[in-house]
Amino acid sequence: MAEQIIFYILAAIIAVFSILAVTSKRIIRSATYLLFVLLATAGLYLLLGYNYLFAVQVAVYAGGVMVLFIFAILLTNRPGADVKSELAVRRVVAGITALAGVAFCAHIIYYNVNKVMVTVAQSELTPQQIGHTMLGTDKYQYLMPFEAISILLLACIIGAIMIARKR
Amino acid sequence: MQEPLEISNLTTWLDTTLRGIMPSMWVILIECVLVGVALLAAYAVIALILIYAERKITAFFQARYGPNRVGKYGILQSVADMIKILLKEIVKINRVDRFLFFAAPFFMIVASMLTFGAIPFGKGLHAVDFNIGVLYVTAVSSLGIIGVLLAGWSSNNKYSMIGAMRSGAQFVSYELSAGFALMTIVVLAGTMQFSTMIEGQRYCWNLFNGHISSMIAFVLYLISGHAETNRGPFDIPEAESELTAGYHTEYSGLQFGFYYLAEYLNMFIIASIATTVFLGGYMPIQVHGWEGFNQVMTFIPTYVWFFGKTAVLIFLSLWVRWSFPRLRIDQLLNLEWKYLLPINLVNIVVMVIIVLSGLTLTDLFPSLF
Amino acid sequence: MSSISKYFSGLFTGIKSLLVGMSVTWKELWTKKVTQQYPENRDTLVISDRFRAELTMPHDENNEHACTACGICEMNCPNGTITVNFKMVETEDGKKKKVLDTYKWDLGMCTFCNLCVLTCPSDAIKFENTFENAVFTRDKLKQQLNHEGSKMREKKKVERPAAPVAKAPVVSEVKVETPAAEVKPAVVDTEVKAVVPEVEVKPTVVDAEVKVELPIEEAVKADKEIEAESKDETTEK
Amino acid sequence: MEKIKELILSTVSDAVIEQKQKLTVTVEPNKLHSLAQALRDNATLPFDFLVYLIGMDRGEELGVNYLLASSTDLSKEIVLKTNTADRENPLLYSIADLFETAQFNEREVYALMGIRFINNPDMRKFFLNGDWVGYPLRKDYDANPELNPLSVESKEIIDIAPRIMETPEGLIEETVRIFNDDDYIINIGPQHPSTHGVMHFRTSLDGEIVKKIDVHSGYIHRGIEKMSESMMYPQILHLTDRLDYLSANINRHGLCMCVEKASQIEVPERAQYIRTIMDELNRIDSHLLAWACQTNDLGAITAFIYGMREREIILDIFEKTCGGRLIINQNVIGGVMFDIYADFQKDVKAFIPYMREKLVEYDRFFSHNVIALGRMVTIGVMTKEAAINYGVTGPAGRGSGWSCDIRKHIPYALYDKVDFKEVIRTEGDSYARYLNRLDEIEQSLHIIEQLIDNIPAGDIVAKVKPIIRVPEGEYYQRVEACRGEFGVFIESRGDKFPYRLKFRSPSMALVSAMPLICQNEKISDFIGIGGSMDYVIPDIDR
Repeated sequence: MAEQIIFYILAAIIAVFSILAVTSKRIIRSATYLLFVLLATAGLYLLLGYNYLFAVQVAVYAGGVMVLFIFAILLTNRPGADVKSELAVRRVVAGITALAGVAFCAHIIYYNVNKVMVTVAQSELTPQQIGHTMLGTDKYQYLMPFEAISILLLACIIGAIMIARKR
Repeated sequence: MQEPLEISNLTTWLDTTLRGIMPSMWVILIECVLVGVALLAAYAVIALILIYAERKITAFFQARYGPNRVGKYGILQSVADMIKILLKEIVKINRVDRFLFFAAPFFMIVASMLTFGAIPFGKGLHAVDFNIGVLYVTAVSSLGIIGVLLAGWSSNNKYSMIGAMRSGAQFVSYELSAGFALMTIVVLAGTMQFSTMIEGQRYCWNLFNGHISSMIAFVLYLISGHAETNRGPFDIPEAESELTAGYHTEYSGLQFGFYYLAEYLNMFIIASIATTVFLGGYMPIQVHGWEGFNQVMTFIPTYVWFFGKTAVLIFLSLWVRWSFPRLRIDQLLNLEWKYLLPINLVNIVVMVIIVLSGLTLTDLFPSLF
Repeated sequence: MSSISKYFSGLFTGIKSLLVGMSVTWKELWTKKVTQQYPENRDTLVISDRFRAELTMPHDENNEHACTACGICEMNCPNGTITVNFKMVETEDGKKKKVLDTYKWDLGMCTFCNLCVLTCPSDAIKFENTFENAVFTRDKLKQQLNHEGSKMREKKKVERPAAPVAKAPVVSEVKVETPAAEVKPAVVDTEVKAVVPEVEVKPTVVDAEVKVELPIEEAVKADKEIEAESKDETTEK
Repeated sequence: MEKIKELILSTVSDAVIEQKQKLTVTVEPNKLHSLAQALRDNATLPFDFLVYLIGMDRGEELGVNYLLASSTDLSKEIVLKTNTADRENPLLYSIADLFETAQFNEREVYALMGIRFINNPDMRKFFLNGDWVGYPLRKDYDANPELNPLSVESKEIIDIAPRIMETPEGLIEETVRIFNDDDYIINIGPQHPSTHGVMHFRTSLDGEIVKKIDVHSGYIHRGIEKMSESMMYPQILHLTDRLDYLSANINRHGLCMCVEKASQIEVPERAQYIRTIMDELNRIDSHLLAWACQTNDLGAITAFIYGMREREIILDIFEKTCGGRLIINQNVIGGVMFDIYADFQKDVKAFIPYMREKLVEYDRFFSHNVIALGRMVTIGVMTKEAAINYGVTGPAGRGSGWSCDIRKHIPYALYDKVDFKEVIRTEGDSYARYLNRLDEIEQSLHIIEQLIDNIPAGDIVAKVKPIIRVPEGEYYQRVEACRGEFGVFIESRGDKFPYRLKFRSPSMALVSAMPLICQNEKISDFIGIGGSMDYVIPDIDR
């Protein structure tokens, strides 16, 4: 009961702030709204008992949004001042596209919701388990993707350094 | 009961009585509210005490007396300040981004409150005991920086803006070091949960258990934690002599009060996490085999141990703060990226080796611990 | 290699310098504090005798002062702090004589340069070290220095024969009605002055010379006007 | 000096050379620049230090006096004079390209005397707003307050500088912009914790790096020079204390000496001793405050209070001696106002070892601190040439390796009788200036030590007429104030008021060098450099 109430609150927050994030004309406000969305998502994880995922969500995305802020501050002069409204035609087209997307997703969710329902295991995952899964080589363990991502990130860091040094 | 002065006695008694007279759902609700109120009250009271302590200790470092007019030895000074701050007008600033301007202090205060909730103040004085406690604390406390950035941006003030940019750079850097230092100890303790971590330090603090590596991690954590609280010599986002008040230049009244409160609480949080992770938290000093001694030590309530250890670290932080000049931004980043981070990375590897090859004190001298 | 050793030596000397700095603050933590606890230490507070806090006109037990209303202090004051109002009184032998009516001093304008005291030919005014001058309104900073019903001391003229207007100062009738009660504050005044140190060596040269130049009083009057003009100018800013 | 005369005549044949108090050369406005250049570039004895630049209202004519000194020997001085009869639109030639220090001084002359300088790249009024009506230091200035009403509205800052440039086609009046459109400009001041007063630096930044600084001053300009023209000499004295209030006694000493020399008043020996001791105490007091403020600017608030604590002891000695703590009113024309008190020697002698002990503590606490070193070493480097060119004297000038101590070059009071070292460092950075101050405290202690036991008995003040009339002429007296060379210029027409009085303020030179040495430093270092230069604003805003 209580959990359901909290879920609906979080869901509402996610919905409202998602819309605000894409409609706001000020980049830094958009970033803030996005942050709210991410935090509410983290709240959902907490609700499900995924503590680790919650903490990672907050740490990574709060940190990520912070970087967004910095870029926003660095890159914009007077935020939102120069943004022009789109043409009416374009707006309509965009609206239809968005609605089509929503309908598509709704369709999939509606027809598959019963199948997914049962598969969620409601047991507490310890950090140890997560760690072993991350760095294990068995079935349903993720050493390969983990390492692949780390190499990708390393490449990104080197790339960033190269770009920074060019200046 | 062995420890008559523990507050946990009271809480258990309260819990059992409540459960006796009403259904468990109501009990949980009431207990949630009680815990929340207690945490909020503790938050405010600790901040007030810290503010007083800092002013007094600072004064003594500076060959002054500090506040000594309001109440005996000025003990009511911070209460008076609090009342003043509550009554002060919130000045309206022209052309600010109002929503963000008002939201910013809340980020700050909410982040520090969320972290505050996870701190084990004593046996049974632990609101939430996550199995990922260390990670949680690191994650949640990083939200505070958003408050600083937003404040700096939305204030429509160039000093604030520079302060915000500086704090962004500073926070990104030092969060790394603080995290790595904590992870070093996680490697040693084998857990991220505060309660088990404290239990594991019954006879040997983590600070000593991993000897060299732990001590380095301790110092690194203190330095980077100190930097995260934006206090001198790392107070470059505020930098009084350069940016007047940095990111909170434009704030007044209660909004400024939030920043003020959060700054002190962050200092407390950093000290208490260091206490919990390195100095055995609320665990009394116990020596293996000395039963009489242990008995006496256990008689002192755990929360006294906790606050005592934390106070020592806070004093250390004040001592550092009032001894050094402020770093410049490039010195600050140099310190992090050229000194703290490499040392940290090496240190974490050393710690892994120590743990794996059984070189920790508890492994070397199992009879002592 | 050298860069590596530099890195570590830099690290260690840096840490050492920081620890030395901290040892200094640690020592200072326990040193005696020197802050004055002002209202509490009022009884023991020593204010230098020469401290210039308030201009006063010493009155003796007969409620008499030494001011001849010559106006030299007023002329010398760079800020127009002093206003000497005098009136002409006819003496017994029929001569007209200047007597001090009111001696006004505005603390708020005073820069405590001591010129008035230095140039006073009859030592009628002096600075006291009573430093607690805080008041709530600016008006209260404007003080009248001569006491109600006071008059000029006549004995003085023997010691200082050249005191300019003191040619035949006989007690004028106007002030005889001074009530006895008025005398009391004057007594208190002199007691305070008993504290004045013997070390105080006042350069007496200046007033010795004043006598010579005094006839130019009229000329100086004109100067005063010029001064007044310049004062206007500065106060506007 | 004969060679110099030859040089002058060979450069400008119609120059009028007179031997007054100083060698005085009067030239036509258009010849001045070439003469100044010849003197500056003179190889054997370069006159490359512009001591003062004074706008003069000579009655019919407006003019400017320049005092050039040689940086190698400060006692070698030449006064240059030039005049223009045009009172409506007076134009003279700028020497700002030869002596950078002339830049601000010429702007000051424009604001107060209305003379504009051809070829000065930035001819805005210094001290005054551009829309000020009238030129205050002119004798015919209309001080009617209605002309310049007090405004409580904030005024827009206009970053556009008018100037008059000389081109082959003739003179052209044009305007230049101080900043670009996309500059990120931040105001350091007028209210800012680290400007040491009401100073205003318009600073354009590139991230954290200072690109350009534009100095605005005059927020507390009190027109002391104008006020002095209607005050008798003893009355002016109390204003000198209010210029650079931290070297109040030394400033006053300067004015007293100027008048004493002009009217040939012999100062008693005892007074000389007291003056010298008080000057040195004042210097220690000022350097302590400078040290304290610099550490505070660098963020070490604790050090600030230590400095203030030691300073308090000196202030107590001042208070007991002459009844003032900051504005001490000690010197009068002909001597000193108050004799020393009974325990003076005892107090001072107790202070000397105490201060030495504290200097060691300062060293331990701050001078070797790794953070402090990073904030000061190689930061804000000023070369010796720049120091001379900008007229930066005092500890800052000596930090750049320029021997510019007036006490050594032109000894006054008892400085030729005592043994002390002129502290010179060649690095020219903040740290050199910082250490110079601490070393100068030590030297001052040494001077006091030599004098304190030998104060002779006697008068403390010479016999002086109550109304002092300075004989007709122009007089200039230089003293070594805490921040550099302080000078008093008096033009007397035999009256009891000066006809024109001008103070050479060391702080103005210090501030004029700020844009140069802060360029490309971080904003934090800009504050730190300001602390190391240690300017005092009321000294600039006379």
